[in-house]
Amino acid sequence: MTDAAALDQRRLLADSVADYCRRSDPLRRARALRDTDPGFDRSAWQEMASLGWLGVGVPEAWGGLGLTLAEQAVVARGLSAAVMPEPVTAAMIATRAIVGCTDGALKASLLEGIVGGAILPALAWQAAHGDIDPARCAVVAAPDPSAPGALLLDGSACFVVGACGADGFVVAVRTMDAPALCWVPAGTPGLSLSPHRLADGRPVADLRFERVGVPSGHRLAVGEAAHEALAAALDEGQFAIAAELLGLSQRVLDMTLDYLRTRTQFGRPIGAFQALQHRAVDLYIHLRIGDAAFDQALRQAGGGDADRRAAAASRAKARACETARHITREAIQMHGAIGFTDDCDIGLYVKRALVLSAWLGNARLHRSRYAALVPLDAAEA
Amino acid sequence: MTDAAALDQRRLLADSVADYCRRSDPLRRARALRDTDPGFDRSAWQEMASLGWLGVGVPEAWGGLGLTLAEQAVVARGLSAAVMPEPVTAAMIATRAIVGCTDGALKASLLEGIVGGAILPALAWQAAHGDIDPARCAVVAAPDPSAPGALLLDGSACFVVGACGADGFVVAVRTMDAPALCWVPAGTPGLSLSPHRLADGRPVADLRFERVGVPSGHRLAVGEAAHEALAAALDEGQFAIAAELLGLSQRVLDMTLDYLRTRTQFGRPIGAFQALQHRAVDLYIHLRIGDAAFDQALRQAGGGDADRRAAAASRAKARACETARHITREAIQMHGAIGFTDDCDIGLYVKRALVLSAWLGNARLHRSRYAALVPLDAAEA
Amino acid sequence: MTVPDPTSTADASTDWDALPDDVFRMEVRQWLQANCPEHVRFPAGRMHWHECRDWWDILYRKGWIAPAWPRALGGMGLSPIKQIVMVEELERHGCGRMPDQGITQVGPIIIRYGTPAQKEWYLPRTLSGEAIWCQGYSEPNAGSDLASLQTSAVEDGDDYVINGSKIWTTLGMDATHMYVLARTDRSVKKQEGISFLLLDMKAPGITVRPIRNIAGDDEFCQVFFDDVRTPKSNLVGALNQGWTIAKSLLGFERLGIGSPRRPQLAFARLQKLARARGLFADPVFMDRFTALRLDIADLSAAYEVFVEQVRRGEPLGADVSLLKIWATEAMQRSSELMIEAGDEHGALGGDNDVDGVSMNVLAPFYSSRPGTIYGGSNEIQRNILAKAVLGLPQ
Amino acid sequence: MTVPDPTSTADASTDWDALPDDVFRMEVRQWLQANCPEHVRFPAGRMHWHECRDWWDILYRKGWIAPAWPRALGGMGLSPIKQIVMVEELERHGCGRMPDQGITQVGPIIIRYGTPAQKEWYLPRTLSGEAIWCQGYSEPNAGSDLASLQTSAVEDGDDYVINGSKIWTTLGMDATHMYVLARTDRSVKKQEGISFLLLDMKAPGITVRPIRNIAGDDEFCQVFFDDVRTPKSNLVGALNQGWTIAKSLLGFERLGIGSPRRPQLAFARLQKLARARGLFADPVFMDRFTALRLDIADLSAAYEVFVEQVRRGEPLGADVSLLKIWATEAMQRSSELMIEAGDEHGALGGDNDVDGVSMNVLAPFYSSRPGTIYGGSNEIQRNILAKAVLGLPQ
Repeated sequence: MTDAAALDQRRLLADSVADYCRRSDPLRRARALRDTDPGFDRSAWQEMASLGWLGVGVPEAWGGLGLTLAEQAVVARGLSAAVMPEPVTAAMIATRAIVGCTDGALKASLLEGIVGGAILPALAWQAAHGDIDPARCAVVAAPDPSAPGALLLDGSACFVVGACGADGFVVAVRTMDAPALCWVPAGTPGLSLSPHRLADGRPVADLRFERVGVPSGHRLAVGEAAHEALAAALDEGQFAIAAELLGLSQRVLDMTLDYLRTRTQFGRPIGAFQALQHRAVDLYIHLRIGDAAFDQALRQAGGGDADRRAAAASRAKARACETARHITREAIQMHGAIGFTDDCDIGLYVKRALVLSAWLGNARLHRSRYAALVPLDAAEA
Repeated sequence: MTDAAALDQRRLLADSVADYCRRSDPLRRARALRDTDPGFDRSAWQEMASLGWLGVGVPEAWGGLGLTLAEQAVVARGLSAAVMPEPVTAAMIATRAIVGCTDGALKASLLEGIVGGAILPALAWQAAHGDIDPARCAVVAAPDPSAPGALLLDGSACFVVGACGADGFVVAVRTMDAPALCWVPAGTPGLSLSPHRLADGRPVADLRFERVGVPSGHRLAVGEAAHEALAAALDEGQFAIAAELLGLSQRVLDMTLDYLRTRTQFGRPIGAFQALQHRAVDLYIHLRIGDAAFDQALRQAGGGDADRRAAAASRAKARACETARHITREAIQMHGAIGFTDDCDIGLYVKRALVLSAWLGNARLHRSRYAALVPLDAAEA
Repeated sequence: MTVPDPTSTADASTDWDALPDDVFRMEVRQWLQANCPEHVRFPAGRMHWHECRDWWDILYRKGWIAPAWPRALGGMGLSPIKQIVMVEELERHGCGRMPDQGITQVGPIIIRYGTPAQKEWYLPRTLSGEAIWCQGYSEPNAGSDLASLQTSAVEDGDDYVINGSKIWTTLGMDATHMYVLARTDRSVKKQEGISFLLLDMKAPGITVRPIRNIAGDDEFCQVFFDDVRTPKSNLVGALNQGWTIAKSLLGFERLGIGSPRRPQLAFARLQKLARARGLFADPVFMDRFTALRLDIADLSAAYEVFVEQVRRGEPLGADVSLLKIWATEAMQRSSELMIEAGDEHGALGGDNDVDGVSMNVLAPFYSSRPGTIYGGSNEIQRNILAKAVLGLPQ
Repeated sequence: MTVPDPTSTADASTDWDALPDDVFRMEVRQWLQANCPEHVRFPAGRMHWHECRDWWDILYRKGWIAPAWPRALGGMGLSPIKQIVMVEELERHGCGRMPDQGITQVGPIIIRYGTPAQKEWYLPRTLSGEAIWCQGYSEPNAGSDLASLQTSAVEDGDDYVINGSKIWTTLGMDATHMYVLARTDRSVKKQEGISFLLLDMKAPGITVRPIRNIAGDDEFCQVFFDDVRTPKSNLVGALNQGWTIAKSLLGFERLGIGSPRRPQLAFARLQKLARARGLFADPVFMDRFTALRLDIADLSAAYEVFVEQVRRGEPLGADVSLLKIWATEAMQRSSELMIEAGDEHGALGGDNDVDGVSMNVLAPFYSSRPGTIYGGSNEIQRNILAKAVLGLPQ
């Protein structure tokens, strides 16, 4: 695809997302679905499937659109700008892990189901809060003595976003000699969920595995392939989350600028007060820097070098977190007392930003990962 | 002395300093003496001696005023507000070390000479930049085989403020079994100075000792007494430097507020622009917080507990550095192009703040020392 | 000296103000330890009336419900500095704030400006908790610019008829009465046409709508007036004198809003998190943590400077606002460091298990927001300081 | 393709603009490596004329002294994007900035607005370095508010007679000529009575006083005019059109001021210090260092967005100012971290030995100051962005 064609493609996709957001009233739905389980609407999910969004990054061979991370980011960004409640990014991450797995019957049927909306997957992998190293995981897979080729899983995975309502889990496990990715359908005996409520009212869960049986056909990848599929899914997930953060930041800035232009105090619109003007300019600059950093990092992530991709993902996530933090905090302050009410939409975005910033590593963690991955060289200096 | 009497005393002292500054044109002198050696004027020094300032903290038994650290801080603060070129704080630190030493003939004669202005002392103790632990020093004292009871010093001391023009040095040394403080007159064979130019145009020097002979009578203190005299001198020095930083910060803020009130752009005084107003308010708040923290830390430093004194000194220095940094940087910006010229007095203060902030440990170092010294307890929480 | 049995029933005639400060402080401290119910200590937010009426009754029976009121009117008659001691001890013990605006706000106003009939009727009921007050100052279109308020009170026979709406009415749902600023003259400059009225919340035409805040709590209300009548005898002070009356309260009470106690509590939560997560061994965390620790310690030092000023009997100037700015912003920084230090815990709502300790990592984030907005936003405070303290041109 | 021998004497007729961008870039890079004298690389500040005239001559003989001028007038005739490539390569190689305002500022103005006689006389001399120009815009009482300038030019016979003073005249002591904004009509709105004049610095009545800056350098001058005469033939454009002419330059040249190169150089010094002092093992330093590193990397990304815009042939909007704000403030943060990381080295002036490496720890502190003040202070830039980009009310 040429650059221009790619840009057209993205514009089309962004329009389609914006159009859907306009007619589906996502803010009202986000409010209505807060503090419920699974916190989203399966019929909306089905609509998103029919719009192709659940298979944006899935190769055409498996029924997807076969597009790149850039297009997935466009979808994530657009939906986030409307606080869409459906767990598109969480499913995208799990889907990306499956795409990276060894070809086979299970992979094909899962991807077909995912793209069509019938199967909603989530990724269970994290050993502990504050640790995003894909090489560490707290689920151990041992051979099932009663079923040749099958495994028994024991252990736990924390902070599984999209777990409530998922039809199955891509689970990162350690076998005796290598990492592996397995498919564990929801409801498998021995698998239990401890749900928690996220700040934005959506659910997240810790998973506990006690002698959970995995038939041999449910092993998606083993060894280096499993590691790379997981690492790629997490890095691309960081990009998608960064895109969400930037999308909501832009919307919050727009809302705040509107408020500054219209809210009157002391006989003038408050946006005429220079102290607020200068602070608003700083928010705008942060957004522009964030967008530019994201686009450049996205280009750097291509090319197949895993360290380079990881560094680029960390760069994008670190910056997007800072951008969103700065913009959402100032948005509350600039909206004044109104901004502190639940009626004001700002709060939905603020809480969403809190969740997205902590998910898959916060800014501090990603800056430190970036420093560890990218040697200082003359080119940068 | 009652509280009220102490306050009167300090007010009197502050007035006497302010009066001297008014009539001695210190800013002009500071400019004239920049980049010269020793960078100050011995006749002004003599005047300060006659005003009693060189013996503020020296007990009356030795000819001093017998006042407290609070009064020394008043002098330091007042002189710093006028960028007075004479090394009063450096001499005060060395003097304080001598005061803490074991009584004896040398101590008495040194203090008499110091208070009267005849002897200008400096303290040489620091082993390395960025290290303010009084227990480490890089001068080793060994018995002089040719003179019983005498020592030979070898090693170095860095960043000796006031070294150029000093009549002698209080030198922290390590003997075989204990620390000690010795008196080494300027010009003693084997002692050499490598001068450097400070940012504010005053000199500082690294000292090198090569078989420098110290007769037995020049040992000022040994063992715990030497350690405590040095530690107390450094802690009190940090207070004096903090007082200097606050004194100059206040003056710089006053100059900046005056400029904001009078400089006109776009038909209005620039101080009428809200963005600058809010920033000016922040400077004012920093100064008030800095002053309050200093006064409280000063009260905490009394009572004889060395750790408590060290923690209080670190608290005062860390805050004063931040206050001065914030105020001096903004002062340049608010003065615009004028603030960047050498003709503008702001620059003298900016450079002085750079020197004082780095001398005896910068803000980061002192925060970290504070954290190490003060356990977290319920009272603070 | 003999410390009186702290559990004894108070004698209303005790002259607490006559005690030396330190003795008084220990007296209060011991009595609180013995008498304050656990359930009112360290609440997450403002307490509703039903959550604290037992504590109100205990204080009322002790004669300690109104530290600032004259003894002749049922208060403790404390000097400003003893009032500060009292507040400090209540905060130290973690006593939550009750719906106390009758005691702290409208009571003193009635004492100063009220008619004999108003005093006789309202003051005893306010002390006993029979009358619970809420404040009707802010309006949807008059936030920081309070003097532009639009709610009107029009004379009609023996009544004023009130129309309009008030917002950010703290605990309005709990109140039996409201004190209101309403516009009684539109023909004059905006501050000059405002009057101070008392209202019964049961009067026909009043609608109270709770406002849910970002943390999910209902601390505030919007109150709508649709031809609400209040007798002319409920006018406090002279007609159109309301602005002066409302502003007359801004004395040393402004110290409370800049007290280091709330940042200290936020910082204590941060410590708890750090302990649970083993962060005291993390140099980067410690760097930020210690900077914040000193920010709060140095705030305390500045607070003490103003307390000393009160102790010397000097009035507080506009400069006291610096405490509020520093305190509220330090609290927000503390909440941000808590989020960073919490990793994924910083994404969770409500109480959660943090490495074995139950904590609400985001609570300080939410509870530190109103401080920079209410009570004169920090922007307004900076305007005031620029003008009144720094003398910058307008 | 064959890369031409970079040491060959240039043929003025070479159409550099016709080369593909990458080829042109490599051509420039190689030629600089072969021809640029070491003494003009990475200077501490702006170079004086006597420090760089050899380098000027080399570029002049190569035909590369004026990248933006038309080839017919002795320039390279480069498109905007190739000019950016040229600047990037000069910066990459560390080539210091020469007294180039004749080339970048007044030259293009004469080309666009000048009379045939002005073009014929001034342009060749400007290229050759015979005429070295300085700018006379700012005045002591018209800093950010340039349009309020007071220097007057009054017609008298065939001359204008100029009185007043200009300040912040970069390298005014080196200049042979000056281009001046002067007030020629006091009866109209302030922008409308200003004309653009050329001056010979040798004219009687001119006094040049160097201004020492805070770092101890003499980059700037104040220039005083006492009945200075310049012939009417030195008026550029129409009378009272000066403001429009001066503003006409603000095109894609504004990119340069927001280039990431200067913060990168400051950051490189910080790295050098960190290496000398072993700070890469210090987690607290690394935390601050990496944040800054990403601030500068992300600035580069934003810079590229604007370069792309130029590449597409689109004009730059007011939003380009965001680069300048971010770049200059990142540079200041970098200089502050350098001071912190330097410990006592941060108190020393000039070059000093830092753990075996010779460094001037404070140089970035000084050199990062003017960036936020000159070229429209960052306050002015924020005003412009608020109005022109965010559309906030005035």
